[in-house]
Amino acid sequence: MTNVITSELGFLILLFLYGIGANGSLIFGRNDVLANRWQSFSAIIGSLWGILFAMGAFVVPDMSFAFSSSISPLFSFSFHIDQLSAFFIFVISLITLFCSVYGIGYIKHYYNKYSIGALGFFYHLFIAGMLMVVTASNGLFFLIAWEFMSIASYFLVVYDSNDANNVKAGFLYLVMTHVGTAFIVVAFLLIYTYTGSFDFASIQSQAALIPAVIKDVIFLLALVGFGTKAGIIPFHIWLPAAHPAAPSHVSALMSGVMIKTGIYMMIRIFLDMLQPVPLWWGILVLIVGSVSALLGVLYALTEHDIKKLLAYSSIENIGIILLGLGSALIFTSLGNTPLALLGLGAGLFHTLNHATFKSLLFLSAGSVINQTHTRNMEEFGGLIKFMPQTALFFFVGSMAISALPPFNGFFSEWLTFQTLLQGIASADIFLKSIFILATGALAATGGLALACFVKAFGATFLARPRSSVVFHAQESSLSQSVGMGGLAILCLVCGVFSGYLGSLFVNIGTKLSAFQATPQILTISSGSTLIAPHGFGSVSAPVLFALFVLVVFTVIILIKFAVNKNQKTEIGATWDCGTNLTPRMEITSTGFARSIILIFAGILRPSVQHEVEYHDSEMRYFPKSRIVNLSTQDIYQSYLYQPLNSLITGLSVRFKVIQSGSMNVYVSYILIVVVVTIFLSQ
Amino acid sequence: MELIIIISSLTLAALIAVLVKHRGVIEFVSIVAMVIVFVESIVVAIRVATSGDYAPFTFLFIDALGSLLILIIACVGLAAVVYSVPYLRRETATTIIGFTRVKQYYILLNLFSVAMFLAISSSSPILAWISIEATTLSTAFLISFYNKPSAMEAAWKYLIINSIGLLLGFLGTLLYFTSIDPSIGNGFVSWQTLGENALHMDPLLAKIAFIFVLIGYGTKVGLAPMHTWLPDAHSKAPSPVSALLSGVLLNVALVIVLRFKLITDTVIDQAFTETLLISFGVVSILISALIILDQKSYKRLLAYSSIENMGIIALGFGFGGLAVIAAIFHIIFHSLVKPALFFLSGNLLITYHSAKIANVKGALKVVPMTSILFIVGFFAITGAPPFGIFLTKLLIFSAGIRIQPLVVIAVVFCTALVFIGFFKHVTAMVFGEKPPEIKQEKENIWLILPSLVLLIIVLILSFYQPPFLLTLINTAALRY
Amino acid sequence: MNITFLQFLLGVLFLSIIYLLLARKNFEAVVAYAVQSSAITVLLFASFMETNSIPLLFVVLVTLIVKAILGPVFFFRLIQKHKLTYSVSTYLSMPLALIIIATFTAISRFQQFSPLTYIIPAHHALLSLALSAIFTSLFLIINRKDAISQAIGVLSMENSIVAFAIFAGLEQSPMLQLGIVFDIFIWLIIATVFISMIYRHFGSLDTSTMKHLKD
Amino acid sequence: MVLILILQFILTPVISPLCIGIVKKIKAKFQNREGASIFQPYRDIWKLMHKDEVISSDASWVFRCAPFIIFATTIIVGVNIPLFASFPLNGSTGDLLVVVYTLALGTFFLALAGMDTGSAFGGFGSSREVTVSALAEGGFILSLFTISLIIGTTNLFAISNAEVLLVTEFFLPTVISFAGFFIVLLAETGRFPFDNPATHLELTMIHEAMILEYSGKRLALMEWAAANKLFIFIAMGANLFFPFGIAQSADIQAILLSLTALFLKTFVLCAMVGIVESSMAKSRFFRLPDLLITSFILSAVAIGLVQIQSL
Repeated sequence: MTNVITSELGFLILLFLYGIGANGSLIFGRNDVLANRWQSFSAIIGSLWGILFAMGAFVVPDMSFAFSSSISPLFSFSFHIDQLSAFFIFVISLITLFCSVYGIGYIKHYYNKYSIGALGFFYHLFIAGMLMVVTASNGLFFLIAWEFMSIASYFLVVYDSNDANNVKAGFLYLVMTHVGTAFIVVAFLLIYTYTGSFDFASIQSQAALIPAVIKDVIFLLALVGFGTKAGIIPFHIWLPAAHPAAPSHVSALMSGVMIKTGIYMMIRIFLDMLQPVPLWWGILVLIVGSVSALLGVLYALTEHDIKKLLAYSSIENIGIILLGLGSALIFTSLGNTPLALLGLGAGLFHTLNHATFKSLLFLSAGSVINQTHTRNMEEFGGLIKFMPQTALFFFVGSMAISALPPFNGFFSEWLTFQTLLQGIASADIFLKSIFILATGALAATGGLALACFVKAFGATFLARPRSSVVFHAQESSLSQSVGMGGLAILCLVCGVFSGYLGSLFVNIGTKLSAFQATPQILTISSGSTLIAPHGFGSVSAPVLFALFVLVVFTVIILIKFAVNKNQKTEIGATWDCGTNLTPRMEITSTGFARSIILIFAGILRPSVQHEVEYHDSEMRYFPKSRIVNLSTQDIYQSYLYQPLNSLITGLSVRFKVIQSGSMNVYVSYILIVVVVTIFLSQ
Repeated sequence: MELIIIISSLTLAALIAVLVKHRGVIEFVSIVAMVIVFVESIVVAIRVATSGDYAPFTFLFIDALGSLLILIIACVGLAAVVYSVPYLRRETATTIIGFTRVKQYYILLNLFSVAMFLAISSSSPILAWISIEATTLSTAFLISFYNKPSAMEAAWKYLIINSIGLLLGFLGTLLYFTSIDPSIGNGFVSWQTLGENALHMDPLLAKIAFIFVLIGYGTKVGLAPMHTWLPDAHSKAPSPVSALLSGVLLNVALVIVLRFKLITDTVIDQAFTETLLISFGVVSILISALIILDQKSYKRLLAYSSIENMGIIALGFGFGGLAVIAAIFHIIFHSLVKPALFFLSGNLLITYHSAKIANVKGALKVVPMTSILFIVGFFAITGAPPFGIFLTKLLIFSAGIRIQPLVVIAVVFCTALVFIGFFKHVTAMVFGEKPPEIKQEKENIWLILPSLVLLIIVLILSFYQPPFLLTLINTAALRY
Repeated sequence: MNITFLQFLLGVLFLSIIYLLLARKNFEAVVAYAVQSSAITVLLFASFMETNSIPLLFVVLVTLIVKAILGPVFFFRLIQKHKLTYSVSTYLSMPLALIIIATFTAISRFQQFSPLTYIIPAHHALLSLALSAIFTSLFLIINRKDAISQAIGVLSMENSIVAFAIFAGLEQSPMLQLGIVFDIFIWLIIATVFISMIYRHFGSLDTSTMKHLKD
Repeated sequence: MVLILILQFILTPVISPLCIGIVKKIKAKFQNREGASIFQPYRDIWKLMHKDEVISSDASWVFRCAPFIIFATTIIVGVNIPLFASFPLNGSTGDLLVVVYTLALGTFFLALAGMDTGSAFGGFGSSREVTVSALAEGGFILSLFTISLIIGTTNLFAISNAEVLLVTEFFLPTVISFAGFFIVLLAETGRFPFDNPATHLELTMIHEAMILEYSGKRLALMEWAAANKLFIFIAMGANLFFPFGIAQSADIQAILLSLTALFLKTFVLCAMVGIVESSMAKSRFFRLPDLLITSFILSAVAIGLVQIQSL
């Protein structure tokens, strides 16, 4: 059975399953419940099959198969599944499994508002598109799968089309992705000019033909193109607009997995295809990574819309992954392959971890929004009493994302720290300062992420409800809790068994052409402990977890029984200097982040508006109500995208003059063209 | 033989339309004629695919590319006629269009199709010129169908500019005749004879002749500096007519330019003609990309996107080699998707009574089927994966990057610009709140069917090409 | 047929185009066009005299009827019906237009156009004059704002191309020439119908008012 | 061997209140008043343990179990750092980053507990705490990295095992990174320039604001955890930067020697903290980032100075 699953047939069946899912949900479009059930179950079966296939494909040596198409020899539907794509298939299917389980409960609130069939149709196409992106091995086929994935996800972003700014977000999203694809198309065309073909395998073998200057241009184009999809800083403005607009189980999938396809292709091109890599590539990726990490978490802190906060924190985690990838690139160009493998391992491990805890956070945020029908954190508060399970899952997710020890976030960040530390040890002073700044950025990001998720969890779940919206919130349905629960357990499991996963990432790395020549087998994990090379440091997750559990229990037992025999605890009101306690007394999420915003005022450019309403307008002494609006200016919008937009529209207005309407001018165009071409042609 | 049937059935339909008073009969006759034509064109295509070029009479000659175009004309023509029946019914119901106008419409439509078939299949360049002139004249009235001042203005500009263009083309064709001594073949010269003894033509003269032909027929193709009539004409004409105009007529004129290119290539090396095609192609893509960005009416938007696609096709033929096959595919896909989009814009016009993008809001709620198809058509025309245009564009660019890297990079970003502009207008129209005064009524299936069928054909063609079509395309690509 | 007679006919053609450019009244423009097309028919008749093939004679007759008689009659009826005596003004003033015509004649003598004008070396002068006639009639369409003069400009351009063809010895088979003339005839009918419709819609034949179809 | 392990477990909770007592005694001496005895914190904790408890109605399970987890984290960190011996744990958990991020876990729960009761004080207390710890983390990690870079490993026990760095040529980086570390110590444990532990003035208090709502045994645990944290930082400062007298082998005589060395070093560091507290005023909240960024720069400079020929 296993060799059936892991053969070509297995992959085709996987795509076929999603195909049925898509068409089935269209056919059952009329009846909402049936469509919902059909699409969720076919997605679950598909993802289970995907997980089995991925695990199988991991063991079996690489598979590549192709179907030629009649249009032209250059283009063929060719797939190549090696360990790297198997890993990404595993991540995609894993997250789809939990999102689909969650979806069963979540889609209920879309009944008879929108056509569930369409949601199912695009959902399945979106996943199929992602699977094709990570397995395509022909440039043109990859571009088709890439565009296919973006358009399917566009329709999902625009699904809730009653809300005008969803449509605007969708528009921004597809425009940015399309411009990114234009960059990628130009990059592939440049590769084609020198290697003569679009197949990844032949490009890899003839990479030497590409002259150095062109290779740098290709690198920059690919970085911009895939960076737009991954959401690195200057090209990230679509991400906080698009992800919150999509239905939650889709935005979990988009944030958790779709961004990673950009990372996948960066690895595939930089480490696999254009192999002899100059040093400055890695440095640029490292700088971009640290900038994205730092700015991502700062913008997350300023947000009071919960899904936007999570979207910005995706940018931060993408930055951390790029730190790992950047250091891997630097070490490959320095020839120090063991460290490069460590960096790559760190990046891949963080991809897996981020996929798990980010989708967990999005799903739990989704069920919160589902109950309260608003995304504004200022109106939440005290939800832990109404939705205890969702609160617990969000709690686990925020602990994992702030890299706190027992959970998986810590161990991938540990690996990244180890790579950066080894980088600092490198001789060249310029490189050392870059690594120091990167470590500083990573450390600061860790701290700020902690602040951001304390704010998110505290403002949403703890203390008293800040508005009436919270009172009629009930616990999310069974399927939603199962979906989130699974992800929470996964976070813990990935954390505790990070040792075994470590060895997995190493042999992913060795398959890439960059590391083909590694003589000695490097181990970044033996048994259950993660080891940094050159004995730099090791941490064993199970021992740590056991220590945690042991100490916490001994403390509780000691305190509960040894000391506390006759004390009784009574429930009283929170003490607040004698005044009666109103919800307005609690700290709001903006208030919480205010101190950090003022500290980083240079970057964030906060602007504070006060609106004061007085009892009687002439005598301005007794203010009736005061509204403070703290907002940060989006510098990218005003300094990069607005001028670009006005430049293009200005150009197009000038060009419209050609169509001035007067007939005589048109005829004079023809006369001029005739005379000019004849003169030029001699 | 089949060709005669094609032409005769259409002329017969036109004749009957003139005589008969009853509207139903006219419609029925034109549809039947079109169906016959469609069947015949398939027969012709298969015959050409199997037995090479087919020249039944002295003055008729069809090569591979010609038969492809005949197939396209027949298919789009059939869709146009099928669409115009319900379209005109709705038009006569609402506006002041009388029965005489409708009668004129069908007569001219049939004459227009006859002229196009003649233009493709005529063996003599002069006969081709005359039939193209006939297409201009027959469509002049069709454009002024609504006899509103703006339609009149569009028709007059269309007439004058196209006549000037065709006169220049006529001068160009005449210059080609210098290579033939008038004694033989009582002055009847066909493409073959021109091709054979093009060698002893003075190269400098061949250059100037090709320039006149390219600029002359270029006005009919709508290449850049001479495109000014196209947006006015296509936006003011009734939708089925503008569908035929931009879907098919542009390609007919392009084929004639390509036949002349074939002759000039024997006289002087290919570089001259290719640089000309590339430069005109790039200029038209640039101008249409920028003007699409802020358009007010969606029919003009479609017209500009035709200019852009013709630019890409010209670029494809300019790059040569692999790009020629891709360009031919592009012709097929474009001439199937564009009419579908025009039919859908016709539906929008009927429901919203205004061509302005600003007045069309919330189409998804008012006419759901049309707007879904409109979005699908939009993704097809600007090149989105499931449809073939995405691939053909990529193949043209990949063939071109080696010859003119900078040009190709500029064009890639221009096409992205077109996507953004087009997409901005489509989202503005489809989403949003339904304007109050538009009442929601059931969509007439006949209005949607033609475009649905066309889009399905495009989808099928992008993956599976019937064998005879493939041979046709490859033989055509070898020659040009 | 000696060269001088051909030159005389071509001179008539060129002068009629210049007169069209300067004409005040529509009536004069139409008369100039009539003179021009009769010059072309005489030219055709002259080439018939050489080959004296009967179908060519038939073609000469048909062109005489269509171009020299029917065209002007249509335009006259149009002018009477709508009383459009005065033609609308031009873009460029008189002297400037003349300068441009001079430049066109100079251009057609340039080296770039030499392959065109040396098709038959003997007729070099004639061919270059015919070429400048084509360009000037194209300029005529650009310069005049009046619909009738634009239509006449197109017809005169067609006449000058036919003249160029005859001088360059590119005779067509009579059948095709007949087709071309028939085409011109239909074009004439449609042009007159359109001009009357424009008059009905816009009140005047001034094409510069037709500027609504902007971007 | 088991005895040493138990000693390692219980040493931090036992000694930490003593440090608080010493610091308070030194401050009192500076204000030339007698001040409570150095064992007063033990009595306070014992007293609080036996008092009744009032928990706010708005509080959730986070409020209830936060003290236990925070206290547990301090114990775990206490186990993971070299107090007197450098051989007990083979390095499975003695890693530098584990220490940093377990402390961050403690701050996470502390901040959440502060917010849970919904009082204004708890809210802005945790907001300030979280801001300070976020900014301090950069300096904290980099200063420890300097030492681990010199010795070549991030395992704390191996670091303490190496020979004393002051005498080797790495004198300057160690001193600079210790200065950075000392600033972080003051920040993390909420000592003077960052936060005044003694006052309940809402304008200045950070740590006190968060534990305002606690009473009874939970307050005792919180106080104790804060004391543990102080002792942990002092022990790390002492044993990593100046590893005099760390017992390499398990014989009794070396252990006793290292314990006395430990007491001496803690006393010196507590004196330093006390002197800093009484000689310096608490700086304004928005001046703190400049202080923390100086600590970050100091550690970055220190790392820059470390030239490693190996690798």
